[in-house]
Amino acid sequence: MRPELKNFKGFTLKNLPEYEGFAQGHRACQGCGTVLPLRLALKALGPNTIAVTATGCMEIVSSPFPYTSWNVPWIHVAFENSATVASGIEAAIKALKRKGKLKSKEKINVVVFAGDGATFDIGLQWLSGALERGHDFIYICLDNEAYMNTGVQRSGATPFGAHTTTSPAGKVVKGQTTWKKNLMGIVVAHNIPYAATANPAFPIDLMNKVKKAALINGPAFIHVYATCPTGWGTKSEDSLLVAKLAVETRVFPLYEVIDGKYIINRKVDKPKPVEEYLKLQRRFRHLTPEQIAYIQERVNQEYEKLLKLAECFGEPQTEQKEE
Amino acid sequence: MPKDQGLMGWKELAPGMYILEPGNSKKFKTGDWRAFRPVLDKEKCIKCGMCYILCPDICYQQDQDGFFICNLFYCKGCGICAANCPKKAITMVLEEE
Amino acid sequence: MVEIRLHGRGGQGAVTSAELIAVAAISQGDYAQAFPSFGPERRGAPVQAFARIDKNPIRSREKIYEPDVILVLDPTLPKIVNVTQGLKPSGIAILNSHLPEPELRKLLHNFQGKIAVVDATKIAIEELGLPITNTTMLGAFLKATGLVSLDAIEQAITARFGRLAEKNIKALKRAIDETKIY
Amino acid sequence: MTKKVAKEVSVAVAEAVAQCNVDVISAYPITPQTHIVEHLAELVNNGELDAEYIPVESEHAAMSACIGAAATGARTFTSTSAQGLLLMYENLFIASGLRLPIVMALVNRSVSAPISIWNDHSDVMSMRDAGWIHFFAENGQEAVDLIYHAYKVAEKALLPVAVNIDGFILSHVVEPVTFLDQNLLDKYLPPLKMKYKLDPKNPITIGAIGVPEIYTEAKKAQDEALKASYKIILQAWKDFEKLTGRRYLPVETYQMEDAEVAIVIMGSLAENAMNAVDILRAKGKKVGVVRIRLWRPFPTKDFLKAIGKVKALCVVDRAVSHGATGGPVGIEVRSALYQSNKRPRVLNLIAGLSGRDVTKEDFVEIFEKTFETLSKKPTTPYEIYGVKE
Repeated sequence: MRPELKNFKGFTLKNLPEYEGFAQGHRACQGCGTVLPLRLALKALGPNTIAVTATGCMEIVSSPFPYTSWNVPWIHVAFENSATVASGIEAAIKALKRKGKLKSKEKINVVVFAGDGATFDIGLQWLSGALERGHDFIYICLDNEAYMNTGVQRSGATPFGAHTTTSPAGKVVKGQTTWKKNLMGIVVAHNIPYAATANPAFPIDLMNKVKKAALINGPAFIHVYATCPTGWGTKSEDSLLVAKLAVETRVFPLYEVIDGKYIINRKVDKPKPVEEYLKLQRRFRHLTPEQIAYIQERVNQEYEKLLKLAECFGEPQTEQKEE
Repeated sequence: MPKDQGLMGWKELAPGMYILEPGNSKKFKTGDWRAFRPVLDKEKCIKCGMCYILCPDICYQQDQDGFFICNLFYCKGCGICAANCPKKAITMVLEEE
Repeated sequence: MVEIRLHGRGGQGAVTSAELIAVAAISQGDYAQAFPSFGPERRGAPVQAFARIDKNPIRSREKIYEPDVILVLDPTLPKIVNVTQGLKPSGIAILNSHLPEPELRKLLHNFQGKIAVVDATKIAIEELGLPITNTTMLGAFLKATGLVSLDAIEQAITARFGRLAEKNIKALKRAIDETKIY
Repeated sequence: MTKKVAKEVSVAVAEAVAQCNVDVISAYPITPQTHIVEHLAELVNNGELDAEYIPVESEHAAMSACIGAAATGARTFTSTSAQGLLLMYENLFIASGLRLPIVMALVNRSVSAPISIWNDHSDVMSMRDAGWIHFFAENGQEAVDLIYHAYKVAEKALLPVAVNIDGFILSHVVEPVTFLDQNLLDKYLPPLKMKYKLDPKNPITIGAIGVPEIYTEAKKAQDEALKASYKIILQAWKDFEKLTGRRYLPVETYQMEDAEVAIVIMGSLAENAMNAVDILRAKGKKVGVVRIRLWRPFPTKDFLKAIGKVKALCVVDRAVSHGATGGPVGIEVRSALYQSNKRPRVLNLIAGLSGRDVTKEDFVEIFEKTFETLSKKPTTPYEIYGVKE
């Protein structure tokens, strides 16, 4: 285990911090499953935090002048470069502390919130550079699987078959034709100390992962499955139900990679069929049985791969239970 | 074009249009986005706090008796609390009723 | 103002020579400039570097078209480059060569002005173990022009080369002795 | 005052930056900027400069990191050229819009295509409207001094400053420079103290959305800040003169007292123009040079004063503004003249693109062409000088 995590007990529903880094009155849609993990992450990090946000829904809903929903110092610069803005902040903190110009005994967390477009697509180079340079920061990708802020256009994170406004379910081509980019694979290839997947339907697990990411020295990355009732065509009250099904169908497995070691946090031994997950979302309603079968097959394969990784590069399983 | 659509004079702005007051969006009411309102059945409630932790709009706060109460100034009526309450203690009721 | 053009091959240190001349001149209280021929430098390819020395501040941002001095570091260059192009008739050509004067004048398109010659390649191989002639040729430059003092150039070389300076200064001093002026 | 030393201008710039005790440097290599950032990396790795050097993966990232660091209260530096500047482009507007005192050495180089590494001003002209303060250096000494001034001004005005240094013909020249004594510099340039910055003790929001109800006011405030920087710049130069005796003005003049014809130019090529003035003055011609040192905010009054009573001006631009009514400086000069009663003939030449030499002899010819405009109006709003037909 990383020495930084030695004294970390973990959150439970009983010992949650009262602190909120994100304020009410934000303009996220009803049932937004993207702002929820953002709120939870800030709750886990506490007030000694500086946040950077990429252009996207979370930036828009949190900062229409003169209002801000941020209780922590916050900066938005552009779409693609949040990881590098965070690099600059982290370097500044380091230099200023060393030179005695910044007096702070506690560690200041530097955290990035960026959507899938900002991470998988336009910002991948910036992310790669920041991970490679080893800055001590946390990058949280809130992946709602398309460019929601601009009106639901496809991204490299959009799953196979999904209808978006630029991968429409047409008469000939039925939705997204490519498989979701393996971002975790890319991130893990940078040999960073901590990478994890998380999901707001498992809020305590998510908060614990954010806290671990903050405690560990060096770059940490959390790929958060984030739902979007508006873009996906789900009922707002189903936002977290869909999120839960993503784990239970093995579509989005929960795991950590600590120093290259894979740990599956929730093994799904008896997965539900993916169709159950797909049918709740209007973006998949055009899918043919063949397409659904293909998705099922790929999901099985990907999960098998993950099991193998955990087997080859893992530690004895320590399953966490969500309360 | 109608003149003077500005929110405030340019001299009143902090440099770079920074917002100096943290979390001031809490002055902004989002409760009027709501068509349905969550109603808590205190008989069924076990005070687990699931509604509190899962609310995207940070509406729930614990009262003196330990119940988590929804702040309707902010509640957008998404229904996540009702859908995820382990005891089905929350029901969504049409605002008009 | 004296304008100097250096000819060498990429990697032979022509730019360094130009810089050392400027550094030495400035350290002895003169004004000077040194600059390379601007652009990507490729090892082996013919290159030029430039220097200007004056008693007054220098105000100029153009290449040197009519030099007072040319300093040719490589003996094979006069065959492939017109090294005396633009050289003032009153100017001086400083060459690295073992050839006799008449043959050199032929190579220099019958340049009639002053010529200074030293077999710098031989000296460099003997003193440095390498055919890198930039510091050796500075000895010829000193002898032929007297523009910078031996003391100033020694200091410049020491600052630049550290522990390798001694050998280079030795080669330079030998060149001062062995340079012939016609 | 320290002694005159021989330095390559790029190295001198790096040492001036180090003297300013920067906290964060972030840069990506591009010719002809490289020697500056290489030397800074060396200073950091040798422990001679206590700073974080972020070796980023692109120029866009270089400016992104500077924005993050400056917003956190660090003194920052970057440097670039040409394509690198264009890759940073969107961040240039963000740096000024967010009022961050970043200093950049912009080693001027032509913009592709065709790809070219040599010097002109086409890169900087692309960022003319980005809200930065712009200085243009004539020589190595100015490049060094302007770095000191840049920090002083940036941190007072809360605006980014670009110090423009001609690529190669200035950046790669070894020449004598004098560094300011460190004690004097520390007096001149106090440590950076940002009133507003990213600090958990006082959480602020930087980069909020400028809704239509506020964007106009935000831009007005920014524009006024840039205009107001003029006084800050003059003060910084006055303070510097007191320390060093070296005098800096927004617009410099050479032999302008009785000049009938003048060349207007920015950057180091002004030196060749001055040499041409010497040649022509020896023949009794009343010619002079006006050199614009402060490009943004444009010093209209200083410029109008500098041109005196000339009958004809030749604005020598180092960049093409395709489809416009002149080169960028030419347009600015004509616009400035319109604000006064002065109506000299204006010839606008674009010269010295991509490192093409403009020698003193060329400038003599340019003066002669300008004299011709006294009897015959120029037939085109601008022309490209020295182009082979």
